[in-house]
This record gives sequence, structure tokens and C-alpha cells, in this order.
Amino acid sequence: MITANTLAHTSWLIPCYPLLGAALSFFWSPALIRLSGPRPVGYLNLLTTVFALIHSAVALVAVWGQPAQFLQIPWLQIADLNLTLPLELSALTLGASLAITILNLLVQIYTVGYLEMDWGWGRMFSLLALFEAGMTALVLCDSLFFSYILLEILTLGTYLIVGFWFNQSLVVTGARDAFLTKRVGDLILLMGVLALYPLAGTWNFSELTQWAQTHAEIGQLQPLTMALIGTALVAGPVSKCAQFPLHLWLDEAMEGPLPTTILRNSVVVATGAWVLVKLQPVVALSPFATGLAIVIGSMTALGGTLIAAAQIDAKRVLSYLASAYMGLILVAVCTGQVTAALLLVLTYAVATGLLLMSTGSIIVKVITQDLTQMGGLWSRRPITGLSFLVGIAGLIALPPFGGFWSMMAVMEGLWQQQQWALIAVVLAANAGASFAIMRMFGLIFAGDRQTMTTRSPEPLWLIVLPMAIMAGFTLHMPLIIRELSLYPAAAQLSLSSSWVLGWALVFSSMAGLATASFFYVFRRVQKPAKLLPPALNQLLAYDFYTPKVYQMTVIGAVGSLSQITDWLDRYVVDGLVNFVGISSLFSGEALKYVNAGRLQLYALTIAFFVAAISLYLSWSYLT
Amino acid sequence: MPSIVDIAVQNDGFSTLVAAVQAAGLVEVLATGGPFTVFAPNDDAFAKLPPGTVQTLVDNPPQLARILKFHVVSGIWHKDDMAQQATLTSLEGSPIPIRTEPIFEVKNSTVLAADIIASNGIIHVIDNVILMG
Amino acid sequence: MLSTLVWLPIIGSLLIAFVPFKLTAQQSRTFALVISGVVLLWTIRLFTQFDLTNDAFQMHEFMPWLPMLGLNYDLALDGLSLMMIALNSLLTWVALYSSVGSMERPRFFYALILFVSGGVAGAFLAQNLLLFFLLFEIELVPLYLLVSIWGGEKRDYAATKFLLYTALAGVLILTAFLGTAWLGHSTDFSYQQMLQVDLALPTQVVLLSLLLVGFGIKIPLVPFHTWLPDTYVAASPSVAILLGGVLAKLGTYGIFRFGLGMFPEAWSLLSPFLAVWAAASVLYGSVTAIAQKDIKRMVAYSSIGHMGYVMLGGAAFTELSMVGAISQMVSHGLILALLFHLVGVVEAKVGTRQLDQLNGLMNPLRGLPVVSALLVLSGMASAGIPGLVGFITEFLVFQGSYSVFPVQTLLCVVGTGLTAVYFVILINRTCFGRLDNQKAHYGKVSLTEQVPALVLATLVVVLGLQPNWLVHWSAATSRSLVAAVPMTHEVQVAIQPPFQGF
Amino acid sequence: MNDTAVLSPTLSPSTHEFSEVIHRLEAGGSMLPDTPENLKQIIGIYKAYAVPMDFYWRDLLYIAEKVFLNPLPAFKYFISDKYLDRPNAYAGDGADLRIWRGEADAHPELRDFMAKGEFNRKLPKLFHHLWHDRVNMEFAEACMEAMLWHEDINPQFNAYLDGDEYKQNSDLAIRAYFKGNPLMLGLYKLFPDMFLEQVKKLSYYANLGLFWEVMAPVFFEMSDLYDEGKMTTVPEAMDFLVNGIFAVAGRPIFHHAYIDGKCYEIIPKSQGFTWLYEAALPYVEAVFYRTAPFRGTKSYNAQAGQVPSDQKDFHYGILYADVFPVGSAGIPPTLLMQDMLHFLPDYLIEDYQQHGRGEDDILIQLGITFQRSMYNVTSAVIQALRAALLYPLDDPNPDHLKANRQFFEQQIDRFKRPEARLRDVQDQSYR
Repeated sequence: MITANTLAHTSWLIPCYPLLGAALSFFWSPALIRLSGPRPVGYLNLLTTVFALIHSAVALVAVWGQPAQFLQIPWLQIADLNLTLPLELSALTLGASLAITILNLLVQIYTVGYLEMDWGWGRMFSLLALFEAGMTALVLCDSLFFSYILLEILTLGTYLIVGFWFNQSLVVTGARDAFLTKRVGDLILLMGVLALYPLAGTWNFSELTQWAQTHAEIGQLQPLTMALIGTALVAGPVSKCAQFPLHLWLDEAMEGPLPTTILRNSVVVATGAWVLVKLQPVVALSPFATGLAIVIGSMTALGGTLIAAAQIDAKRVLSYLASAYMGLILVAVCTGQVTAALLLVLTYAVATGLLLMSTGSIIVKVITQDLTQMGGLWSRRPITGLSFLVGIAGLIALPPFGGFWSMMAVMEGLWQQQQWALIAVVLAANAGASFAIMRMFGLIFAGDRQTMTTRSPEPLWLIVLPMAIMAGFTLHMPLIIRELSLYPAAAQLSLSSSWVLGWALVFSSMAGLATASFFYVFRRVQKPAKLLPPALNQLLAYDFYTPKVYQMTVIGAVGSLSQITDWLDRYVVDGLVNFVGISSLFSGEALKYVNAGRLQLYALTIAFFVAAISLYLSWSYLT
Repeated sequence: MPSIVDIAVQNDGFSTLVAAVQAAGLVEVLATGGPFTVFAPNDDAFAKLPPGTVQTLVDNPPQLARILKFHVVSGIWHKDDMAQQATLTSLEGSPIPIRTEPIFEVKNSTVLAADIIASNGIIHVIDNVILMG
Repeated sequence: MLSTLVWLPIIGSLLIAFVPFKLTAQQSRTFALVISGVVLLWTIRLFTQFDLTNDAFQMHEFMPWLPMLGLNYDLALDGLSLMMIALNSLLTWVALYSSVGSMERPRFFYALILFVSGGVAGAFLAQNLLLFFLLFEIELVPLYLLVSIWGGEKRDYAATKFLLYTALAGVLILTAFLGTAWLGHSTDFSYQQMLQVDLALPTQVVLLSLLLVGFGIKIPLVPFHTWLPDTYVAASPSVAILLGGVLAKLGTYGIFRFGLGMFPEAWSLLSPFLAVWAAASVLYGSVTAIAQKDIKRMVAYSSIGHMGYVMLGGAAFTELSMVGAISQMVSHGLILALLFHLVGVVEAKVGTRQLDQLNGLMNPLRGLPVVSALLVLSGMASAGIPGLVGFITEFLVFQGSYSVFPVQTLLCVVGTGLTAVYFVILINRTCFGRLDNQKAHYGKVSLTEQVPALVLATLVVVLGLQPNWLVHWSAATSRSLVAAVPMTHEVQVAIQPPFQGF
Repeated sequence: MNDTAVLSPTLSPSTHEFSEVIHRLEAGGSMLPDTPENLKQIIGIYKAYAVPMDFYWRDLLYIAEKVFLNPLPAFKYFISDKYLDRPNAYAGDGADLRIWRGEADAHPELRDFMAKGEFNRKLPKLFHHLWHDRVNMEFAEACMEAMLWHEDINPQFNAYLDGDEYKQNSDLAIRAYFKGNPLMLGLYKLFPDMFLEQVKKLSYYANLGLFWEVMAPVFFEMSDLYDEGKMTTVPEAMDFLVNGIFAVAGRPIFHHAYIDGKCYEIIPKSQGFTWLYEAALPYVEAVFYRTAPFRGTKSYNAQAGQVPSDQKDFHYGILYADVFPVGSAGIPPTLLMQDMLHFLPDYLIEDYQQHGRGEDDILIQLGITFQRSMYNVTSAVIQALRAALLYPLDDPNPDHLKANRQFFEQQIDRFKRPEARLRDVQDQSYR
């Protein structure tokens, strides 16, 4: 008899449904379907997603209000290494799994509409399913080692899904850079994983937490070691979350299809934050690592919003905002506010998913992604426009919507720790994000029609419907937060600090919204970008020239190093060996120029004699 | 003095045009309205069109009327008046390119007889049905 | 039991070469495939007979040959040999399968390949040093011929270079073997006998060094590697599969079996240098691979890097790192064979191996979609993406070595990052992008051409997901190998700072 | 209009990059060289194109007239029997003008495919739909979207769409359609422009449906003539198209919606919109020349500047498209190629089997054939325009010939772009 409890105990199946869908997608690869099309693969994967969703929901109900349970799945037992996959079944992990499956379901429906003319459904849906499987497994899994494995697999998934339209040159470079940047983070994380085990003797998050608590002095005892390990553990999340200086990949990954962008910007980047949350007790052992992460997060939060405000590409505004919000989340985690960070992940993911869905709904019909070529769409695209506004409300700190409460939670924690500078960072980032996103709204929906927006009906219902549902979720976020009893203490508004913080947040949002509205919605100034010095504008528009910085540093270094070693290999090592080793047997460059046939004969003879003489020599020794 | 329609009806070689004007329901306008300048294609001009073309148009009066209106310009334009003009705007709305030198041409047709005066306008007979575009 | 593995291929080889009636290319290929298929099945049977709990040699077969010389026909098997035998049997079959029927002197070709396979199996099983050496040397000649007759351009140069290097390696190894016997006053070259030999540490170090250089050439380790890119590139895909997949393993096998096995004290003394050497090889191979413009050469350099991981695991000689190193030998063999096969197919269909001329092979209708997909898979396996066999073996090496040689291990981790760089370059240029309309009229890849790749890819995935099936065979052997070595460096870094230098 | 004049000696040879093509056009030929192979290929593909097109036009009109503003049109491709039986105005006994000698209702091959699919089983419609064993209407809609979005190429039609009369007509239809649905009526009250924009889109559904209603019988007739041996050269094929264009040029373009059995004339026939001016020419410009870059081959990144900022610079239509990526992700025409695949005549299948990878790359092979055939259709359009707006090819007046020459050169100038395939289709080995 299947009860809710058995479903809870078989929660390891949740990632298996999408994985099965992904595997079955193989049968719709283009080489195998010549006479019919690839669409069944989409429906199939929608079905497996629904299974995963139902399973998550039922299991969540079953574990609701109960202490976390653990499942152990043995994997590899060799020598002194025992790799068992531990799964944590708790309201938090199953709730996260439910959120991921819901979002995936909506994204997959959206994909059916958005890519209705694409022949690559087999690859697309199997990769979406792979992401779904990877992310649900990641939230359920309670082990750093297996989290690392899943992150790496998702890195490969990112490479393949960004490379979906592999005929296009920028896609190819974008996929490459996404893969390599994330891989850099992964490998540094792997170093941390390797280094942590001899110290802690475990990779299980729950045991690591205990270990960190009981060995709190280890940070003082071995500051350098813990600093290095902590930094390595932070590096993975930094690259996943597209933080400075590893943020460029997210920009380039925007070349991928929009439905994948929804998934990536809302939840895939947050996987890094999730792992960091799990690792927080360990990272906290090193003030250096914590401090570094906070600095990186703050810089990204501020820099990201500034860059976002200067982008002319619709998708890229949102990609830099993703980096910025992940920066805030990093700050929250590293100041020890795990719950607030998770709350921010949740409200951010929902809102940004909605914003991207609206953006996709626009660009699928106006063709261009250039914000400066848009305008005047409000009256004809009100559903999309309203969804966009709801997305803005959910993203920034605007009571009573979700973003406000999560930001409040973060601020409250910072206030208690008296981190004034970080409070300023949050306020500034919030103001910047408000400005950037309202600017985008204004450029798309306000102003006059331009040629590319002259004709723009609302798109196919398969795009509009998931967008509208997502808008519903965003609007209901405060209720969901209440259901989860996650309201920050500040929300009780009993503390005097709450009023101050609340108003500060509202003012910062309002400042951003009002300024952007002034320039971009009401269009009070012609070409507002001209108000900035051109050099600054360019600096922001071109992302602080990060691509050039990469080119001059890492890429240049590896490139020239490889050229140098190749040269050494060809002309020094090989040349030397040829010269010393061989020329002593023959003369000069004999090997290359002497008549080949004769040379073979010589060589064979030599080999034969080497063996024979050796044997002969040994004979005399032995007898 | 005879009206534009009268002239077309009375002269030989315009039976297709007359039938078309009737089918399009423009008789009334061309007989009493105006003044108009009409570039009137003769029967040979209509005969040059591929088979079926005229039939489809006659079956669909509004569309036929539109083609015919392209042959009509508001006001009275003598050949000499047109010497200064590169184009005239037809009743249909599209411009009609005009050349008077070295020969009098209206778009891709040649004027066979110019300046035929009617009571409510002026007629120039052309050897091609002219089309917009 | 074991002799079948050695003699069946050799008899098959002689039959193909000398039967008096006419054999077409196709017939000789089929015959060779049948022979190697039987060997493969026999190998599988071997697995069922293998005693996992026994950490000593099993299934001894002994026959006196030249006792006064100390040379006897003496075969036996442990976990390390078992893995190598399995690799040899499988890759021989794959190499035969991936050969094209249309070539010059096909009978000779197939005879040579079977001969090499039998000889190599013998070397992996030999319990007598001289027997090992003989078999080690004998495979040289057929390989030389395989490269020089059926190779690509520059085959003569490459074959000669290969021959001379390996011959030199042979001299060094033989010297070490003879030296050990002579100095140890042993009259018998049996391995068990040699293990008993007790030499002074300085002598051990000298002898071990000879072995290290000798086998190091075979693996190869930097800077003895320059024969490798030339030879692998010049060799036809089947031969490259054998060379990279199996024969390179003779080097690491020899180092573990004879170096580590016979000179444990010297080994533990030299191991820090070995670890550095391994890391240098990894980095050097990976960095050089990035600069290559020829995809086959790139894969060849990748092999240098990946054999470095095996050496690292050996240098650390913890139980885990040994299991990792042995498994890495297998996984490297599988992945490299897969890569060479795919590169061979690409070259055969597209007619070039140059990165700047290849493009868009992922095109589902006019490209080589299955080959491209497998190329992505094998490249990623080589780069150590989890879920594929390359990851878990590398990880075991790293995890096993980290506590002993943290810095070297981390440098090797950097190496996997560099591996990702050049494989992404390879995949991006070869598989991604747009087909060139002028050139893109490539032949279709038939199912037969895909079979070896599909078999290997399946193994790469299955063993990646279920690594138990790969690693537990060598667990007991690793344990006994490691137990023999005195632990000069206890694994006691638990609370010590792990970031102490070399 | 059989202009078969030879090149007039009074005109010096053209110095245009594509002078050979210019001279061929001046001699009454097509941009496509006149070879039996070309003829076989283009006629075969016209036939394979016409069968799905028979579905396209019926479904487009079905959507424009019956589905109308359904907010969840999940079954818009489930065309009603009435529309399947709807007589084509240019085929059958009751035709306005009989172009094809065949029947006026849906083509038998189409009916067969709809019933059984390639699966070759009679299963519920829904199954064939979900199994993707169906006609890919999505691409037909994409063609419509291209016409809608490139709004500068259809000025009179668009001016009407933006006018008050159209607004009133739509208003009546919208209110009638949502009668008794307070939610949608309320939405309409709040956002009238959103609904109006949808109706404009539907008007383009009607526009394109009416356009293709003509093309299907034209292609069927050409295929029949070829099979009967009555069409033997590429120029003949082109001339047939030219004559067809003229014959139906005056066909009205309109948009009627049928709501509760009542007809709402959103664009009445009396508006005078014609097939040639409001459908055919915009269609050619929007679909053959412009459309939008395939997402699978061009970056839409605003900073990369790969997508032009001016709609006039869009050149991504079938005359320019790279067919080799067909079958990959992000290449919408794959859908059309797949539709044609089901209905290829045997002689083309044989032809494809002997080239390239045979059945395996048949989508690309037929795609290139399709490209050739569309160069022929475009030639017909160019010749028709020349006949309508300029002079006969044998005109004795050298000035007129010069004007013709200038016109041809202008047209061919558009194929000087590097991505244009005019040069490729001159060569039989491009396949």
C-alpha cells in the first residue's frame, strides 16, 4: 500500500523521474526520427516532471513538521573510503525540491511554446530534465562530495544547454566560457573537498556542521589551512553564482535559448548559494574566507546592478541582476544568516523567473533584444507588462511583496551584527536593482512605438499561461512565506529598528523606481545615457571590460604558456633527445634524412642485438 | 459636350473599358463627377493581359474599381500641363509616373491619343493597362 | 587457464599468417575478431574464477624452460594483472574491429596485432623477470612493423624513433633485472625469488632508477615522451588504440610490479621525487596539448598527462591511491581507445585532423552526429566529469594521494582543469559550429564503425556510475602492495597543516 | 505572357556581376538555369509543397474565421471537416477560375496523411498530433508572423488595420465572440489594444490563407502538366507561374470571422485589397527575402550587432538561407522540409537516394531543391512585375529595353549579398 510515508522514504526517486525522461529522450534524437517530429519528447518529459512534482509534494506533506530523516544509499566502498550517498528528507529539502519541480514544469511548458519551431527538442528537453534531476538531487543530498559531483554534472549540462544552438558562433564561445569558468570554480572546490576530508573525516553536511561546532578552535589553530580550505569551498559557489571575477559566463550564457535562461538565472545559479548555505559552518571557521566572500558578494551586488543599468540587451540586464542578487545572498550566508539567505533565494528565484518569462514573451514577438529598439508596448502587451511589474515588485524591496520580506530578514541580521557598511550595500544594491529593472520596463513598455514594435500581439498561450501562473506565485509569495513561518523577526514590526530598516528599504526602492521612471517611463530627458560621461557609460555597458581583462590575464597566460611548452617540446626536448640519444648512434640528423629502408634494417638489427647481447652478458654472470 | 463615359461608349475600341467601368460601378462617378483626367486603355491594351486577368477583376468589382481608379487623376491635366510633372497622384492613391518627351508616356504605356476633352474632364488614350507599383 | 590468453592469439596469428590458402582481407579480419572474441570471453570467465579475497598471486602455471638460465615459463595473476589482461583483451578486440578492411597486406596486419596481443598478455602474467623481458621486447618488432607499414605520413621516422626509444628502455630494464639478480646472488629470475632479495638501499635506488627510466620511457613520462606524439599520430587508429590503451600500461605495470614490488624501501625514498615528476608530466602534457592543432596529436599529449595521474597514485602508495592508480590505468585505456577510434573515424570521413579545418560535425544530417556525441562524452570523461569513469579513478588517486603529497595532488587537479580546456577546444572546433557548405559531403558513418565506440562508451558510462565493478578487483592486490612498503610518511596529517611543501 | 524574345542586339552586354542571369532574364528565362534536372527537381518539390500547403491555407482560414480569439487555442490545428471540404476557389468544377483540373476539396494524399500519418495506422487525431506525426502548422504561422512584423512592406493593408473602420469592425466581432464572458469582456474594456492587436494578427492569417489557396492549385497543375509531358522547360514553368499571378491578381483579400453562424466582415471584400498587392508581393518580400534570422545561426545579443537594426536589412529568407543546418536545433524551416518529406514524388526520392547520404540527408537535399524552386518562383514574380510595370522583352524601343535591364539589375543586386544563394543554384552540384 502506498502511503505518503512510503513516498517520503522513496524520495530518492524524485530525481530519477526526470532522469528517466532524459534517457528516453534519446529515442527522439534527429538521427532516429526521420518521418515524425521530436515533439513527443517534450510531452514525455513534462509527464516525468509532473511525477517528480507530485512525489515531492506528497513527500513534503509527509515530512511536514517532523525532524529531518536521512536515507543512506551505498555507492562505493573501497580501501578506507566509504562513499555513501546520504539524503536528507526534511521540509526544507523537499520544499526546495517541490519549488524546483514546479519551476521546471512551468519552464517546460514555456519551452513547448517558445521553441515550437525548433527541431532540437530531444536535446533541449533531455537537458532540461538533466537540470531538474541534478537540482532535485542536489537539494536532497546531504554530502559535500556528492554535491560536488552534481555541480560538476550541471557544469557539463550548462555547456551542452548553452551550446544547444551549436551552429551559432557566439553560442559556441559562450558555452565554452560557461563551462570553463564554472569548471575553474568546481576544481577549486574539489581541492577544498579533498583537503577537508583528512581534517573532518566526513563529507556529510550534517556531520560537518557538528565537526565545525566542536572544532571551532581549529580556525584559530590553523588559520592558514582553514583560510585556504574556506576559500576553496567558497570558490565553487562564486563561479556558480557568477560573482566577480567569475561572472562573465552568465552574460555569455545568454546566447542560449530563453527557456533555459529562465531556469539558469532563477535556480541554477542558486545551486551555488545552496551549497554555500550547507557549508556555512565550515566556511565560518575562517574569518578570511568569510570576509573574502562578503567582499566578493558586495562588489558583485554593487557592480552587477550598475552594469545591469547600462545594458541595452534585454536578457543581459537580467543576467547582471542575477549576479547582483547572488552577491547579496553570498553576503547573507557569510554573515551567518542562513534562513534569510534561503528566503532571498526563494523570492529572487520566483521573481526573476517571472521577469525572464515576460522578457521572453516580448522578444519572441519583437524579434530584437535591443532595448533601445523597443517601446510603446504597454497597451498591446498588458499581460506581459503586468507580469513584468509583478516581477519587479517581487524582486525589489517593495512591501508587501516577497522581495521586501527577504531583504528585511537580511537587513535585520546585519543590524544585529552592526554591519553598517553591509546595510549600505544592501540598500544601494536594492536601489540600483530597482533602477535597472524599472529602466528596462520603461524602455520596453513606455514611450513611442518603434519599427520593431509596431506589430506585437501577445504570443502563444503556452508562453502566456506559465507566465501568468508564475505571476500568481510571485503575488502570493508573502502568503507562502507566512505558511512556511519564515517571516523575519523584523516583520513583526515591534522593534524600533524594523521601522527604520523597513523605511530605508522602501526609500531605496522608491529612489530607484522614481529615477528610472522619470527618465525611461515618462521620458523626461532625451537620451538619458548622455548624462553620464561616455567613458563611464562604456565601462558599464561593456561590463568593466572583463572580457579584455580575461584575455590579458588568464587566457593570455595559459595560451602563451602552452605555446611556449609546445615550442620547447618540439625544438628543445625533442631536439635534444634526437640529438643526444640518437645522434650518438647515427650521425647528425640521420633519423630524418637517411634512406628510410636502410634505417629500418639498422634499427631492427640494433634491437635484436641489444636483446641478444644482454642475454649473453647475463649468461656469464649466472653460470 | 459628352461626358467621359459618353466618349468612351461612343468611340470604338473601348468596349472592355466600358464594360469594366460598368462592372466596377464607376459609371455614375465618371459620368457626372469630376473634373477628372482619365488614362483610358483601349481594347488592345486589355487584350495584352494574360487570360483570366480581366475575368477575375470583373468578378470582383471593388478590386476592379481600384485598378481603374489608378487610371484616373483628379483635375484636368493637358499634355502640356504634365510637362512640368514627373508624377501625378491617382485616385487610387498611388503615383503615376509621366513623361512627355521624347514621346508622351504614362508609366509603361504610350499615349496613343492625347487631350480628348470631355464635359467633366480630359481623356488620354493609352496602349497598356497600367498597374500600381 | 592463463596460457590460453597468451597462446590462443599467437596461434591465431600464425594461422592467419601461414595458412596455405587464400584469405581475403575481410576473412582475416573476421578470423582475428573471432580469436580475440574468444580471448575476451575467456577473460570474462577469468573474472568469474578470480578470488577477490586472495591478495596473493592466483592460478599459477609453471613449466621449466631454461632452468639454468633462471628462465621458466611461469604465469600467475593478481588484481593488477587481471585488470591489465582485461584491458588488453578488450582493446585488442576493439582495435581489430575498428580496423578498416581495405588495406595492404591485411593478413600480415591482423597476424601482427594478434601476436602483439598474445605477447602483451604474457608480459602481464609473467612471474619470471626474464620471461617478462622477453615478451616485453618481442612485442617491439610487430609494433614497429605495424607503425612503419600501415602508418600515416612520417611513419618511418616515427617507427624508428619508437623502436629506438623502446629498445633503449629494454636495455635499462634488462640491466636492472640482471643487476638485481647478480647483486642479490639469485640464480632464479622468478618474481617470488626476486622479492626475497635483500639489497642495500643505495643499490636499490640505483636499480629502481634504472627501472623508472626504462619504464618511464614506455609510459611515457616527460621528458622521455617525444616518441609518443610522433608514433601515436603516425600509427593507424587501431594501432594507436593498442599503443596508447595497452602498451603504455606495460610501463606503469612494470613500475608497480617490479619497481614498487621489488624495491619498496627505495620506492618510499624516491616517492616524493616521483610525485613531483608525475605532477610535472601531468601539467606538461596538458599544457602542451592545448597548443596542438592536430586533434590526434592533442589526444596523444592528453595521454602523457593522464598517465601522470597513475604515477602520482603509485608514488603516494596508499591503499586508496593504488586502487585509484590501477583503475586509472583501465579508465585511461578505455577513454584513450575511444578517443583514438573517434579521431580515426573523423579523419577517415572528413579527411583532415586539423582543428582549423574541422567544423560543425554535430550537424545531425550531414555531419557525424553520433561520433560527435561520443567525442563529447569521451572528452568529458577524460576531463574528469563525474558520472563517467575518468572522474572516479582520478578522484581515488587524488583522495588517496592528497594526505601524502598535497601540493602535487593539487597541481594534478589543475591538470584536470587544463584537460577540460583542450577538450573543450577540440569539441568546440570539431563538433560545434557550422558545416562548410563547400566541403561538407562526408561519407556516412556505418553502424559497424560505431560499434567499438559504443561498446567503449557504454563501459565508460557504466563503470562511471557503478565504479565498484571496476575498483574492487584490485583492492586486495593494492592492499598487499602497499603493505609491503614501509610507511616513512604516516598518514597522520589529520590535524597537521596539509600544505607542507614537497 | 510568353515573352520569348532573344537578347536585343541594340543593348550592349550587361556588366553586372550576374550578367549571365540578367541576360537569361532578358531572354525570358528564369534565374534558375534551364536544365531537365532543375525542372524535375522544382516540379517535384512544388508538388510536395502543394500538399501541406493545401492544409496550411485551410487551417489558416479556419483559425482566422472560426478559432478567432480563443484564448487557449490548443486545438487550432484540429481543422473542422467543413474547412477540409471547403472548395478551393481555383480548382474543381465550381471554381471561380479553374487553374487545377483536380478536385476542390482537400488533396487525397493530405487526407490520407492526416488520417494515418507516417505511423500508417488509423488512430485518433490527438495521437497523431501528440506523436508529431502531422503537418507542421507552426511554420505556416511563422510565415504569417513575418508578414505581420515587417509592416512597412504592405502599406495600404496596414493603413487600413490602423484605421477607425477596422477598429469598429473588430469591436463588433470581439464583443460577439466573448458574448456572455464577463471576464474577457472586462479585459477587453481594460486593454482594448491587446485584443485589437490579436485581430490584426488574425487578419494576416486570413491574408496568407487566401494567398496560399491560390498557390496550391497552381503547383498541383504544374505537377500534372509535367507528368503529362506538357511542361518541358524551366522557363515554361516560370511562365505558367507568371500567368497564374496575373490571372488571380485581382482576387480580393479580406477577413471574415464566423461567430455563432454570423459573418463579421472585419476586412470586407469591398475594401478592394487584391491578391497581388496585399498578399503576394508582401509575402515574397517578407518570406522569401526578409523573415528573421534563425536563432540557431545568428546571435540576438544587442551588443553583438549580428541582427540588423533596420528591418530592410533583414535578409534571412529562403533565397538567402543556409540549408545545411536544416535538421539541427534553431532552424525553423526544418518544419517545412519535414512537411514536404511526406509527399515527395517517387522520382525525387529516387533522385535523392542517388546523392549525398540518400535517405539520411534527404531533408537537406530537398531543402536545397526547395531553394532552387523558390528562385524560380521569384523569377516569375520579377518577370510578372516587369510585364506589369515595364515593357515587353521584345520592345523595339531601346530606352524601354534599357529600363528593363535596369529593373532586372536592381532586382539581382539584392543577391549580391554574400549569403545569397543565387550563385549556388546556378550549379547542379549544389545539393
